[in-house]
Formats: sequence, C-alpha cells, structure tokens
Amino acid sequence: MEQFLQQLTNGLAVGSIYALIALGYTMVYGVLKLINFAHSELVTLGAYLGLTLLTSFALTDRMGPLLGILLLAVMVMGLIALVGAMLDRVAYRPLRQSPRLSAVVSALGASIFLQNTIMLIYGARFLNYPHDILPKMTIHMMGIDVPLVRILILFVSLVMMGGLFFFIQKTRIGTAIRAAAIDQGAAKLMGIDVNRVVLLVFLVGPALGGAAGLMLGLYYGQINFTMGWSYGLKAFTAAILGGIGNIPGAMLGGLLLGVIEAMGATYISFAWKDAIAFLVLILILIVRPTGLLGERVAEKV
Amino acid sequence: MIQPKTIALIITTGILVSLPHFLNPYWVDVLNNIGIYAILGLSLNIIVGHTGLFNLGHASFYAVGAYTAAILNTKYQIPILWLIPVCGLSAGLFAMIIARPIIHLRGDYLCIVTIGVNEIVRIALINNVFGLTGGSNGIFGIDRPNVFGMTIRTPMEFYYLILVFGAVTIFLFRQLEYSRFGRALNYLREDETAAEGSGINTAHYKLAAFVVGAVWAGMVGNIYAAKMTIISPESFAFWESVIIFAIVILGGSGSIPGVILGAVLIVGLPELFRDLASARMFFFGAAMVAMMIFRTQGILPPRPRQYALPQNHASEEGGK
Amino acid sequence: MIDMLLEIVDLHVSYGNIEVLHGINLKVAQGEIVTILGANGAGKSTTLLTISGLVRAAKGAIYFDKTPLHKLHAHKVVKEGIAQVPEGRRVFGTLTVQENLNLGAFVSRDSARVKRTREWIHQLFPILAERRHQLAGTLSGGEQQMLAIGRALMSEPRILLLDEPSLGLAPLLVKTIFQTLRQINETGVTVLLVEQNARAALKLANRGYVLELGKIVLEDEAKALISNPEVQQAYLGGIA
Amino acid sequence: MTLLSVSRLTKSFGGLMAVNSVSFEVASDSVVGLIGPNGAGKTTVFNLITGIYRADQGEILFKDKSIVRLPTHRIISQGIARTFQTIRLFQNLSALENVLAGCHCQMKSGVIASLFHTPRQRREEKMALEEAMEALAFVGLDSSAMQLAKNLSYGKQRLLEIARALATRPSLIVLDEPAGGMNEYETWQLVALIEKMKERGITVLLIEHDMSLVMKVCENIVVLEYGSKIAEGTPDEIKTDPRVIEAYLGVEEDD
Repeated sequence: MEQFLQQLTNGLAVGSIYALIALGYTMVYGVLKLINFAHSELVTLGAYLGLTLLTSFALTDRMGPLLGILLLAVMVMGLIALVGAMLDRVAYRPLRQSPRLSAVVSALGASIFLQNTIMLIYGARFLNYPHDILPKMTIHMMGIDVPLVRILILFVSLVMMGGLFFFIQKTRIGTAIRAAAIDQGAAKLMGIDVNRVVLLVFLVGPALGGAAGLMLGLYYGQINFTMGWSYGLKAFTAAILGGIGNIPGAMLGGLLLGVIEAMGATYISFAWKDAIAFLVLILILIVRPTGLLGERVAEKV
Repeated sequence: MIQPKTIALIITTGILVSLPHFLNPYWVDVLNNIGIYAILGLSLNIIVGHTGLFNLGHASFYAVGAYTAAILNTKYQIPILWLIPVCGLSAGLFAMIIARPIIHLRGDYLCIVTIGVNEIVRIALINNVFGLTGGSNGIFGIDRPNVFGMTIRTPMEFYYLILVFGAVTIFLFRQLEYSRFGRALNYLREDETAAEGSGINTAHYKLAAFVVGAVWAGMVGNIYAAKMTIISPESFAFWESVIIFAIVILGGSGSIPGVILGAVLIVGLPELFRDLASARMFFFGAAMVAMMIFRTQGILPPRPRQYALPQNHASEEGGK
Repeated sequence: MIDMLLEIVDLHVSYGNIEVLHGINLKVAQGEIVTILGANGAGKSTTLLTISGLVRAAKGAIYFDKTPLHKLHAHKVVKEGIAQVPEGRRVFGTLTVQENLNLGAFVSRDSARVKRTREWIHQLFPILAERRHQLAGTLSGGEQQMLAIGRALMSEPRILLLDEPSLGLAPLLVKTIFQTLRQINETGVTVLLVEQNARAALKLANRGYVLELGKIVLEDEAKALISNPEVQQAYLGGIA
Repeated sequence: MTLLSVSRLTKSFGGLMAVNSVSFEVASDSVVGLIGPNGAGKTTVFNLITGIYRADQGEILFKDKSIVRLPTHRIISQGIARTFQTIRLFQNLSALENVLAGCHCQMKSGVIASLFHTPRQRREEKMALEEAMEALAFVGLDSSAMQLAKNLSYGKQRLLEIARALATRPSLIVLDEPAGGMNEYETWQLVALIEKMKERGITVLLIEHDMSLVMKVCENIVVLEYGSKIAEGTPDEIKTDPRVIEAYLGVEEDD
C-alpha cells in the first residue's frame, strides 16, 4: 500500500509535467492542425535556461528558495515564450498554406536545429542542478512521506493548469482561441484576428513547456540536451490520449499517462516502462479513435 | 533512332557502375549508405508519398527485417542473402498485424501510433525479447554475403550489391506507379471519399501500401545486417524514421528521382561538412526548415504519368 | 443620387486557375434590403465571402461608405460595420449560446452597449435567452440560424450579409426568420441577402440582382423581378 | 421492374432528423428526380444509398438484394455509381486517371501483377485505357484527357465526374446536382447526355435545382421536404400538387 501511494504521488507529479507539455502541443494543434515537434526542445531549453539563471543570479540564495524559484519560473517562461513565438515566425508561418507534411518536416528540422543549438552552447554532457535549492523535506500525508519537491510540482502545475483553464474558458481572448480552433473562417467573421490568436498560442504553450523543463530539472536534478525528446514524445502521447486539440483532454491525458507509467514501472516491468505508455495509447485509440475526450467528427460529404 | 531518355539512362548507368573506381573506400561507403537510405526512402514513399499515410515509424519495419536476418543467420547459419525474401515477409507480416487495427485512424493519430510502434520495437529489442535479440548490445557475428561463391567484403563489392538491389527496386516501383495498384494509392491520397465512391476498397489499399513498404524496408534490413555484420537497437530508433521521412518529403513526395535525390542530400551532404563536426546537425536542421520553406513541394516533385493513348482517340478532335 | 453604402466595382475572384466571378457590379444603398438570386455555384457565396475579406479579390474593388474593403483583412472588415451570417450557419458548436453571442461582439469594447445589444437580440429571439447555457451544437437547425443571425448582430453592424438563411428550414420557420429580418431592417440595418428561396427573398427585398455563372445577368426592383417571366421560369420554379 | 427500392429510410445527425422514414422506388431504365428545397435531406439520401453514411433504420434493395449494410466500394461494384454535389475529383491527377479510377473495380490485377507487369496485367491495362477514353469521349472530354482535373472548368469537372462514374459500368447512376455551375450550353449537353445514358440502359436518379431540366428529363419525381417525402409522381402531377408548390416556392404570404 505504501509503495502504491508513493508511486501514485510520483506518477501524478510526473504526469502533471507531461500535462503542462501536452498543453503546448494541443493548443498549437487545435488552432493550426500542426504537430509542433520542436516543442520538446523548448522544454529542454527551459531546463537549461533555468539552470543558467539559477546559478548566475543565485536567486534562491538571495530571495529564499520559494520566492527565488517563483521568480526563476517567471523569467524562464517569459524567455521560452519569446523563443516559441520566434519559432512560429521563422519555421511555421511561411508554411501556413503548404501541404501539411511539409510543415511536419519543417517542425522536425526546427527540432533538430534547436536541440543542436543547445548542445553547441551547453555541451553534450549531463549537467546537474544544485542539490540544495529546495530544502530536503518530506511531508507526511496519507501514511507516507512525500518529498516536498513532488508536492510543489504537482501543486504548481495544477495552479498553472487551473489558470490556463480559466483563461481559455472564461475570458474574451480565451473564447476567441477556442472559436479559432473550431472554425477559423467563422472566427474571422467575428472580427477575431486569427494571426494574433496563433501568436498567443505560441506564447502560452511554450511558456508552459519552459516551466515544465524547469520542473524536470528540479525533480530529477540532471539535464541533457536530448532530454526533451522523450518527455515531448510522452506529452504528445498524452495529448493524443486525451484527444488532441482538447485542452482538458491534455490535462487528463498527462496525469493519466504519468500514473500508468509509474504503476507499470513498479508492478509490471521497469525496463518496459516506456513501451507501456505507448501500448496503452494504441489500445485506447483502437477503442476510441479520437482519444478520450476528442470529438467524433463525421465528415460532411 | 535512339531516344534522349535511353541515352540518359545509358550514361547514368555508366557513371554509377564506374563511380567507385574513382573514389576511396570511405566515400564508396558513403555511397553505400546513400543507396541504403534511398531504397528505404523509396519504400516509405509508397506509404507516405503515394498513399498519403503519415508513417513516422518506418525504422521499425527495417528493424524487423534486419533482426530476422541476423537471428536466422547466426542461429542456423542460413546464408544471409537467401534470407532476403524471409526478411521481407516477416516485416510485411509485422506491418499487417500492427497496421490492421490502426489503419482507420486519422492522419496525426496514425502518426503518433507509428512513432509509438517504433519505440515499442526498440524497447523490445533492448529488453532482449524472446531471448533472441541480444539486448542493447545487439547481435554480432553476422556472416558476409556470398554471391556465386564470391564473398562480399569491401565497400566496393557492397556497392554493386546495393546498386543492383536499388536498380531492381526502381524498376519495380516504377512499374507499380503505372498500374492499377499504384493509381489506387494516389486516389486515396487525393480524396479518400471519392476513391471509395469510385469503387476502391480504401481500407484494403491502405493496408497494402503499408505491407509493400514494410516488405521492402525488411529486405533492406537484410542488406544492412549483412553489411554491418553487427546490429543493435539504436540503429532503428525514431531518429532513423525521421531521416527516412525527411528524405521522402524533402526530395519530392511521390517521385522516385526526388526520393533518390533526397537521400543524396540528406545522407551525402553532411559528409561534406564533416569538418564542422558537432555543428553539422545544427546546419542540417536549419537546412530542413529552409528547404521546406523555399521548396514546399520538395526538390523534384512528381511529374504526371504519361499514357500511350489508344490510336483511335489520340488523334481525334474531341468536344463535339 | 443616393449615396451608396456598399459598392462593388468590377469584382473578379478566382479559386486556383478557375475564375468564378467575372466582373460583378453591385450597389446597396443605406437602409435597403437587397437580394442576390442565383443557382448553386453561381458565385453568390463567393461574393459575400469576398466582401467579408475571407476570399481575396483578383481584380476590382469593394467600397463601404467610401472605405476600400478589398484591402482589409477579414477581422478589420467587421470593425467597419459589416457582419455576415455565413452559409450553413457555422455557429461554434462546442461553445455555449451565450459564448457564441459574446464572440459576435468581439470587436466591441463597451460592455454596457454589448449588454444592451444582447438584450435586444434576446427580444428578437427569446429562445436564445432560454438556451443561453446550452452548447450551440445541440440546438435545432432553426435555432442555430437564429443564433447565427443574433451573433452577427452583436457587432452592431451597419450592414448585415446573410447567406441562405432559409437553408434546411421548415416553411413556417423561414417565415419567422424573414419577418425578423424585416424587423431588423426597420431598426436601420441595411441587409444584403443571398437566397435560393427566391420568392421569399423578393417579397422581403427592395431590389434584387440575378447572378449566373459569375456574372450579373439581371438587376431590378424586387417587384419587377417577381413578375419577370425569365425569373419566374428559372427561380420561382418552372413548376408553377 | 424495380431496380432500386428504398423503404422507411431514416437518418439523424445529433438529434437533427435529416431523413425521416423516406420510401420510394426507381424502375429500371427510368430517369427519376429527387427534388426539394435546400437542406431537405436529398444529398443525405444519396449518401445513404451509396453507403457513405450508415442508415439508422430502413432498407435499401438494389436488384432485390439488400445493400444497406455494405461498404461503399462494394455498393459501387454491384452497379451503383455516383457523383458528388461539391465536385470531388482527384484534383492533381489527369482527367484520364480520374476516369481510370472508375475502371478500377472492373480490373483484377493485384500488387504482384502490378509490380511485374504480367502479360495479363498489360492486356487489362490496355483495355482499361480504351474504356476510360471511351467514357471520356461519351461525355465529350476526350480531347482533355491529359489535363489535370483542377485545370478544367466547373462544367467540365461535372462531366468528368460523370465519366468516372460511368467507367464503373453502373446499371444505376446517381447524380447530385449535375447541372450546378454549368452554363446554358453545358446544361443542354447534359440533357442530351442523360438521354444517351438512358439509351445505354443506365437508370438515372438525380438531384437537381434546375427545374426546367428536371421537368424535361425525369419520368418520375420524388419531392422531399424537411427530411420527409411529401409527394411523388410524374412531372405534371408534381407541378400541380399544392403541397409541393407551397414547400418548393417558399413562403406564401397573404399580405
């Protein structure tokens, strides 16, 4: 039972990071029907920028751990958002009217480019986050000791997701984003500037991805220039699992995938951990071809 | 009267046959890699280029072929080239089993599933599935191929083996383009509903495209195993699928010359910039983006097929 | 001469290699109801989409109160005071009725005015007030049409463009909707209406144009068009 | 003799009744028109007949065999061909290749024969080419055989769709607004074409808004409104049916 609860909290924490990354995929997909393969590199970049800013400004020493990390997160999110917007401007916007497969190759190219840019700047070796940023505390709950960092990650992710959910569901701009995702033409007829919606999506999605990268650095302590790839792939899987283009779907998919993976690694086989996630995905898609919360669309003939 | 096309074909053949004699073994080996990727690209072209199915896991079929060759050769000492059809069949069978339940998925869902299958295969290989695949070290000690009593060892010898295999592939795939089967794939890509509405069993052809592409990738896997004599899971990761995919789209989706050119550029060009060492991939990524922006349709997009029209119609003044 | 609110001059539009509008000239005066009649594929929808900026003109010009519209992006056109009810309604199915209406007022920043407009629309179509929290996709065809019209009116347009509002609706419902259109027009909104239901459209309109294969072939007072034998033959049903 | 019989066909989309218990019959060698205001459910009926949508309820018999559960390509190869309301050609392929798609279900060669171009495959290919050219000539498009479909005018694209449908050698052809986007001359050609199809023994079921065309070519007319059948009969009967007049001519205001 204790192991189960440990794995559950672990899975939820990792899953919430997946969910944050998945939101970036799903928002871009919703509006542009484009798989932004370079999104995973934005996550990596978030982890590296976090480390750079952390060590060069010694934020946590000066402001205390919690406030320091908060400021750090804001800075990372802001910077990654800018990179995201630039990415769209350079690699995707010229291809809006092109065949979709061309845009996919451009996305793959951008992914390779960013990954190697990071490698050229930071080197190919693993880098370590300082051990002493967060107090090595555990919190006793439900009969188990849960590390503080785990709770913090889950809490912060949920707050961010809640914020995004509120923004998308309740605000004027958020409604415009949803409208543009449903029918771009009709959205234009409402006076919505779809180009600005796209820009916004390429700011918000990457910002969340950057935050996720920072969290990965804090949680695992080690970062590498290729790390984004596997998290990105998991997150993309989570987005598809929930139904791509669907924002609550990405959140649900992420959390679910995190838990499934943690449980699979413990109770089935650690070596097969990564395969289990994909196996579950395939099984679910066979039963529900458009994901858990995806809409069933009947093509109009 | 010799047609210009025939002359071009003779010259190209002449160049290709004599080429390795002017190059050092290193560059011959680069050519061999280009050849292998070109054939892989052509096999994926059936699925992505002709049929428009979003397959980003082609390396998994390649892997099944290579491992089939390696296992049967090392365990039972069956001559490796004899195994070419077996490798094709096993990859084709694998494609049929996995593609069947997922073939109806829409574009991007299919894409993630093919990536997922690629990952599952790689992880299975690492985990020494059925105790056959040798785990992350892979399988070594694969025999050199033997043709008419001659053992193929040097890059130049492999060059001719790959050249022959490539030529046969190009010939057959060109025949396929000009056939009921080839056209059916194109109808599917253009408009699935209209294809079904014209009496074409779209589910069948989607699956068939997958199987044909996989059979070929499996056979290439055999050649690869024979060439390397050692294979390991990392040679069949998602990254390989990305390269093959990029070859097809960059070169010209649906076009045989385009795909070959794509292989030359994607596999060959980085070799020219070897001095840049670690920055190579950086430029490679940037070039992929730039090429897509400036040549959206690929470098050599397909040209319309030509038909020899029946005589009584060809000259007729229509439209009455 | 009356000042024209909307003026289309020699408009050419192509999709790919095929030109679908071959030089349209059309005028709508302030306060008028003008209808464009024509068969499927004649280019009626294309005309409306080009006015709204969703389709680019290859040649020619569109002026709205002397402002050249053909150079504006779609979202700017709405700000000029032009709203369109597109063919097939195109309501945002997974958003609520209320959210759809609010999106109609996207360009308007004055929340008090938005609220007043919404109340007016609720008066015009009481069912929309009743169903405000329901998803638009779950409404019936007629209700969706009302929502589409209400949504367009939320931007307080000076001209309302409607593309086949009667599509797929029962006669009684068509009657209701057309009566509402008259009501809307009486508040000062100019109406440009594309319809296949020629008789209903001509009864409502002041003037009409007949579009055939991308060209205007007839232009007259609505009353004259109703009694025009050619129009009767082609659009009022050769049946009668 | 009845070729196609539709009975109590019903289909709804998300609570919206698109087709409501519609029944009618199409006799062999006849031309039947399906008319009604826009959105009355005519195209949905076509999509149900050709298996693109699955019926919620009802039965469709073709040559006395049920086709209501068959996949589209099977229905086509049983002898029903169709065109689409919004033209659905293979835009980036030539006119000839578009028609060859229709020949597909008459051909047999599979992947092996296609790879190796066996003698049988070659013979079959040659025959298909001839048949495709013949279908193109039948609609008057043989001189445009090598043009890409997307470069043809609307009217020609409509004709090309018909040629593609004819190449499946149908006994029944369903045409969805064949005259849409055609000029007067092309419409006139179309009328002649429909007559020619009839001579060939092909039964025609069509949706059309051009009433003069419908009245001219159809022997029997089915009128749909709001998803239900409201009338059926000869052109003369339909012209005088008060329900049709009311539904079709729209709102009759008393003022």
